[in-house]
Amino acid sequence: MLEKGRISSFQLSVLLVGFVLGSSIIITPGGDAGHDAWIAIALGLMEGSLIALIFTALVLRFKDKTIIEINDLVFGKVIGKLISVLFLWYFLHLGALVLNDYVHFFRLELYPATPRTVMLLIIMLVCASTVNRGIEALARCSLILVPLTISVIFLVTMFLIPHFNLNNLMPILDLPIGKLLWSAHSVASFPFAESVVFVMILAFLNKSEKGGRAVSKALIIAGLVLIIASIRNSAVLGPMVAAYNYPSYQAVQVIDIRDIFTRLEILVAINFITMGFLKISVLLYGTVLGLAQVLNLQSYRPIILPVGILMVILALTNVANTIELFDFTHKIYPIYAVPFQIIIPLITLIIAKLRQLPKTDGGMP
Amino acid sequence: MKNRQQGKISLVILLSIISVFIVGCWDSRELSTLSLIAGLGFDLDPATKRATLTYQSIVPSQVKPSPSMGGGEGKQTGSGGLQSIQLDHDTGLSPYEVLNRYTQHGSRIPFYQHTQVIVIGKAAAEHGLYPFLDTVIRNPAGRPNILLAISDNKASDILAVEDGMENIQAVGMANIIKLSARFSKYPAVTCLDFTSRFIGKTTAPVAPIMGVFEETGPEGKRQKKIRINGTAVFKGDKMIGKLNEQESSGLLWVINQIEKGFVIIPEASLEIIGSKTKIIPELTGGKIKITVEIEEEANLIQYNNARNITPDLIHQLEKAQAREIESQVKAVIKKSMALNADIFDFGGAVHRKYKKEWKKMEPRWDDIYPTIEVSVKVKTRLDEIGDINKAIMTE
Amino acid sequence: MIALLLMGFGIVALIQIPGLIKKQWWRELACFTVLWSIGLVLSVMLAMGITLPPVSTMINQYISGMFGI
Amino acid sequence: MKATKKVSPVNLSRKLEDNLKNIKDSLGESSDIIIREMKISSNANVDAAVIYIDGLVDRDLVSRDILQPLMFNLQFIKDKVGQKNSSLLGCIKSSVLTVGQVETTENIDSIISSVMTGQTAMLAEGSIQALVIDTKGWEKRAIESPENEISIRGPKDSFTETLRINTALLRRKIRDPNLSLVSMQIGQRSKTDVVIAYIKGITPDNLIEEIKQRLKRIDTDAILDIGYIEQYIEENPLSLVPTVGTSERPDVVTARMLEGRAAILVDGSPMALTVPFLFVEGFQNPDDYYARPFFASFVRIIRLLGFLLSIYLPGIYVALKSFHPELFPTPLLITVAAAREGHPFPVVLEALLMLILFEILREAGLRLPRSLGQAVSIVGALVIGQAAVSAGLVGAPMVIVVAATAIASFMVVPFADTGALFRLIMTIVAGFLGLFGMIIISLEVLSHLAALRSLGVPYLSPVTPLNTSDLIKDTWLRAPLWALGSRPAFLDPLDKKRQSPDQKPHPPQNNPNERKS
Repeated sequence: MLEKGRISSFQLSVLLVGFVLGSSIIITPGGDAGHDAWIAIALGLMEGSLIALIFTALVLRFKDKTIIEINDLVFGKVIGKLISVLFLWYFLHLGALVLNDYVHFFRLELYPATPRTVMLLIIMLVCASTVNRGIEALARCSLILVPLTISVIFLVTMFLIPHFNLNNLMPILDLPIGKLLWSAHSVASFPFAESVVFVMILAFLNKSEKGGRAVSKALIIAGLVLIIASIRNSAVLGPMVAAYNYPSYQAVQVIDIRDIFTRLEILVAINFITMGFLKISVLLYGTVLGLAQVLNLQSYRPIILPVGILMVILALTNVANTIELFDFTHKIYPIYAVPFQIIIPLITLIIAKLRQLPKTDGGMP
Repeated sequence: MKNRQQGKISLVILLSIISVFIVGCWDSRELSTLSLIAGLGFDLDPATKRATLTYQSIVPSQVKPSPSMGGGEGKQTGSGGLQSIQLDHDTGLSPYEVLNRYTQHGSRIPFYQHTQVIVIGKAAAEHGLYPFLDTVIRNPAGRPNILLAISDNKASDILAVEDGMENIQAVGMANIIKLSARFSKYPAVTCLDFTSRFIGKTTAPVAPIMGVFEETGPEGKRQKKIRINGTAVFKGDKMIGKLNEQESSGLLWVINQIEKGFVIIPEASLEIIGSKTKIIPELTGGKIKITVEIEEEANLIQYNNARNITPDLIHQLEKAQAREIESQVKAVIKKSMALNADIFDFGGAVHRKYKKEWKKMEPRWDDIYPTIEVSVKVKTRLDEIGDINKAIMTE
Repeated sequence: MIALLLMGFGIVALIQIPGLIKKQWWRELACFTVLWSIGLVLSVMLAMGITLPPVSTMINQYISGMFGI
Repeated sequence: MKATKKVSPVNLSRKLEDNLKNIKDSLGESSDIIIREMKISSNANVDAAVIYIDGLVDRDLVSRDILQPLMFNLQFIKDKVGQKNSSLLGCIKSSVLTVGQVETTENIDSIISSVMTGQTAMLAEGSIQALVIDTKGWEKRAIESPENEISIRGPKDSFTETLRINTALLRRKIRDPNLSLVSMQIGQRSKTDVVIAYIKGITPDNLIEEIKQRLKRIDTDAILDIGYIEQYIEENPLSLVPTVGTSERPDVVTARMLEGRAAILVDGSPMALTVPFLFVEGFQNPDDYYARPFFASFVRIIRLLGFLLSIYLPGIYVALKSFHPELFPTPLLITVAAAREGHPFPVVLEALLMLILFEILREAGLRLPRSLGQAVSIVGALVIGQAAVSAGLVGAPMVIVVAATAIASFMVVPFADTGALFRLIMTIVAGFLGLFGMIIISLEVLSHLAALRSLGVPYLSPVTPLNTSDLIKDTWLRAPLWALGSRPAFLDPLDKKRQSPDQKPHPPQNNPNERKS
C-alpha cells in the first residue's frame, strides 16, 4: 500500500463536504436557472447522490483498493491501465480547471496585477506540501477548515437576512422543465459528481462498511449549504443573481450593519481559498497516488512536485480567455464529465458483478 | 528519516513561498498613494455627447488634524477653514475614458471602493444611463450598495455644495438620502436596486432627485444647501418623469418601504410605527385587477384642536389618516399610469401569481399596464396618544 | 525569466533526487525525471512565448461538433 | 568520544592499600575528594578508609553516623565479629552504621560512581567488599513558589534543582504505589539522573517504551538542563511549535500524569517535561481547574482569541492598509488615512520596525538585572509609544496594534516564542501579498500542525482528529470537574475512567437541619 494513513468515515465526510464546496462556494452552481437555482441544486444533489452510489458501491466492493487497482483486476492489466490513465487525465484536468477558477476570481476581485503564474505556483506549493504529508493530514485540515467555512456561511447569511426579499424567489419553477433538468444535470456534474475522485480515497477508510453512508451524508450536507447560499443570493440580489459571475461575493458586499459589520466580502474570498485548497489538494492527491499506482512506484511522494507543475501548466494553457472557461464549464463540462463520472464506474461495477469480483476465497489475486 | 525529509521539504516550501512574496508585491496599494473618491458625479452634454465626471475626493490630511502633528497653523478643527475634500472634473466620450483621464492630473491613484454616492445629472439621466451603469456594475470596484441620486440640474453643482455637518460632503449626501428613506419621504436607491429593476424589463427604476437651493445665512451670506425634492422615474435607462413629494410617499406605501415617518392630516399629525403592504393581482377574463392592501399603525403625536380625545375621535382620525394615505397612493398610481412606467413592480406581482399567463403578457406589458384597474384598501390603527390624556386647554 | 524557471526546476530536482538515489529507488527516479523534464520543456516553451494548445477549448470544439451544440 | 579514563570493572582486592591506590588513580587529584584512613576493631588493628566528596555529602551525617560509631564502638565490633563469625563489614553494616541506606559492592567502578553522586564508600583491609553509604546532602535551594507559572488559587510549591525533592513532591501528591519512577543516567560526562515518572495502569505502556527508547538513544556528553532532553526526543525537531510540554509546578505535572501522560524529570533542572504535549495544552492553565467552570471556559476562549490576535493582528493591519483599503469601514478608513498621512515608511516597514523593536525591548528587559529592566521598559515605552509617533516616524494606530499584540502574546506562555516568529512571518507576508498570502501561509502551517505528532499522538487532537466529548469537555470549554468522567481518550490511557459518574452535587433530599417555616 502506498498510503499508510487511515481515515475515519467522519473525516472522509468532512473532507468530501470541503471538496464539494470547493469552488462551488464562490461559483454557485445552477446559476443559469436564475432564482430557481436552489431547485436545480436539489435535483442535482439527487442525481449526484445516485452517481456517488455507483462509485462507492464499486470501491467498497473491493475493500482497501483504489480504482486503479480495481481497474487492473476487472479489466486486466493493459485495458485496466488505459482506463486508469483516463481517470488520471480527468483528475488532472479537473484540478487545472479549479485552479483556473481560483486564479480568475482572485485576479478579478482582489489581485488584478499579480501574475497568474505566481498565484498558481503559490497555491500549488501549499497543496503539494499538504499532499506530501499524506491523506491523514489533509483530512485533519478539512476537519478544521470545513466547520469554519460553514459557520462563516451561516454567519453571513444571518447578516443578510434583513436584506432578504423572498419575492425574488417567486414564482417557483419559473423555468421550462427541460432547461431546469439541464441545469440540474450541470449541478450534478459540477460539484456533486466530481466527488468521483474519492475512488482514490475511499480505500483508506478504517471501517470501509461505513463509506456509503459517509459519502451520502457529506453530499447532503454540502448540498444543503449550497442550497442555503443559493437561496440567500437570489433573495438578496433579485434578478441580478444570474448576471453576476460571483453572486455570493456580490451579495455579501450588501451587508451593512451599523457601518461596522460591513465590507465582509473578504470572508467569502477566504472561504474560497480554504475550500479551493482542499479541492485542489484532493485532486492532486488522487492524480499523484493514481499515477504512482499505475507506474508501480513505492511511494507517491517523489512525483508530487512534477505533477503539480504539470497541473499548473495545464491551468495556464487550458483556455485562451475567461469567456472560453465559462463557456466550457457551463456548456461542455456537463457532457464531458459524463464518461468519467458515470459511464466508466458503472461499466466497471457491472463487469465486476458479472465476473463476481473480488474473489472471496481470501487469496489475493 | 521520513520526518526529517518532510521537514526539509516543508521548510523549503515555506521559504520559497516567502521569497516569492518578497520578489514582487504587484497589488500593493499603499493608502497614502490613493485618492479616496467619496462622491462621483456623471453629466452628459446632450448636444456634444461628451460625458463629464466630477470626483469628490477626500484629502486625508485635512480631515481631522491630529493633535500630535503638533502644528501652529493647522490647529483649527471642524469644517471651518480647511478643505477636507477636493473636486475634480474630466470630460470625454465614454464614461471609462473619462475615469481614465483622471490620471492626467491626479497625483494619486483614484480608489472607488469607498464611493458613498453617485450623482447623475438630469441631462445624462434623460439621455440614457446604460454605458455609465455598465461601468459601475462591471467594474469590481463598484460596490452594489452605492447610493444613486439624480440631480435636478447638473451633478457637478450638487457635488460642489459645501454644506452639512459632515467633513466629507458625499457622506453627508448619503446620509440625507438614507434619512429621507428612513422617514419614508423618498426612496433610497442603490446601484443594485436600480439595476435589479432595470434587468427586470417590465419594472421601472426610480431614484431620488436632489437639488440645490440657496438661502440667506445669518450674516446675510448666501448659502447653498442640498435637498431632495422628488423621485425620478425611469423607463429603461432613460428618465421620463418625476414624482413630487406626495407621490414619492405614495410610491413607498405601495412598494412596502415605509419604515418610520409621519402622516399629516388637517387636524392632527401621526407618527407611523409600522406598515405592511400587500399587492394582490387578480386575473379575470384577460383583465388584470390589482388590489393594494395597506395595513398601517400609528401614534398620535400632535392634535390641533383643544379637545379631549375619545374613542370616537380616534376612529375619525383613523379614517382621515386612511383617506390621506389613499390619496397619496392614488396620486402616484395615476402618475405612473400616465407615464406608463411600472414603478411598483406590479408586473412582478402578476408574474409571481400567474406565471403561465405572464409569458404572454410580458412582451405586451406596456400596452397592458395603463389599463390595469387598481383599487386601494387602507386599514389604519391608532394606538398611543402621547404623554397626556387630557387636552391642556378646553374650548 | 527562463533563468528563474531553470532555478526553480533545479531546486525541485535538488530536493528530490538525492533522497531517491540514497534509497536506490531507480524506478521512482526515472518517473520523476520524465515528469520533471516534460514540465521543464513545457514551461520553457511557455516562457519563450510559444502558445501551447488550449486543451479545454479543444475539447469544447470537439464535443460541440459531436453534439452539434 | 569517551575521554574519561575508562575504569575497567575491577573487583576489589583484599589489600586495602591496592584498592585505595586504584581509587585514587581513577578519581584523580582533586581537593574535594576526601579519603579518611583509620583503624578499627578492638585493638585498632584493622585498616579501613572512608571515601567521600566534600560538598556532596552531609558532613554531619558522615562524622556523626559513620566516623563516630566506627571509632568509638571498637569493642562492640570486635565482640560481634567474634560471636557470629561473620564478616567485619557485614557486622558494621548491620550493627554499627546508623544511616538509612547502606549497600555492599565489590566493584571499584561502582564505588567511584557512587562517590561521585555524593555517597560515601567504606573499605576495610582484608575485605573484598565495600560499603556504600547514602550520605547525599548538599546545599540546595528550598522549595519556593513558582516564578513563571503563576496561579491564583493553586498550590504555591514548585520544583527545585534536586531530583529527589522533585520526585518527593510528586509522591506527596499521588500516594499511589502505582506511581512509578524509572531512573536512568544520561550523559557521558555529566551522568545526569533522569527519571521517567508515570502512573502504572494509566499511562499506556508503549508510550513509556517509546520514551525509554528515545532517552536511551541520547548519546551526548552532558545534560545540563531539561531543555537538552527536550530537543533530543522531539519528533519533528524542525517544527516551530514545541511538541514537549514543560512545567515547574508539581500540581500541573501530576494532573498531566493522571490524564495518562508521562513526565521526565532531570536532576539539576527545576522543570519537568511532560509528553505527549498537544496544542490545546498550551491554552490550559492550572487555575482553569481550580476556578469555577464558566469563567475558566471564558478565559480559555479569550486565550485562544489573544493568541490568534497576537499572530494575525499586525499582519491584518498591514494587509488592510496596503492591499485591501476597501475592507475598512469608511469612517475608520478616513481616520486611518488621516493618521497615515505624511509618514515616510510603508506600513510593512513600520510594522516590522515596531515588532522588532518590541522584541529587542522584551529580550533586553528579560536579561538585564531586575533593577535595570525597569529602566529599559520605561525608555522603551517612551521611545515606542510617544517619541516615534510625535516625530512622525510611525503612525499612532500602529502603536496601538503593536501594543495590543504584545500584551496578547503573553497570554499563551508555551507558544509565546512560536507566536513571535509567526507574527513576523505573517507581517512580512501581509506586506507582500496581503490577506491572500496570510491565508496561504496559515494553510501551510495548519497542514504542518495537522501532520505533527507528539509521541505518536496527533498534535491537534482532540480538535482534529475529532473527539467530540473531549473537545466539548476540556478543550476550549472546561466542564465542571464532576462531569469530567473519563480521561482524554486521545491519550489512550489504560484506565479510561477517572471517577464514578453521578457526582453532580445536589441539595439533600430531606435535610434534617432545614428550617421549618
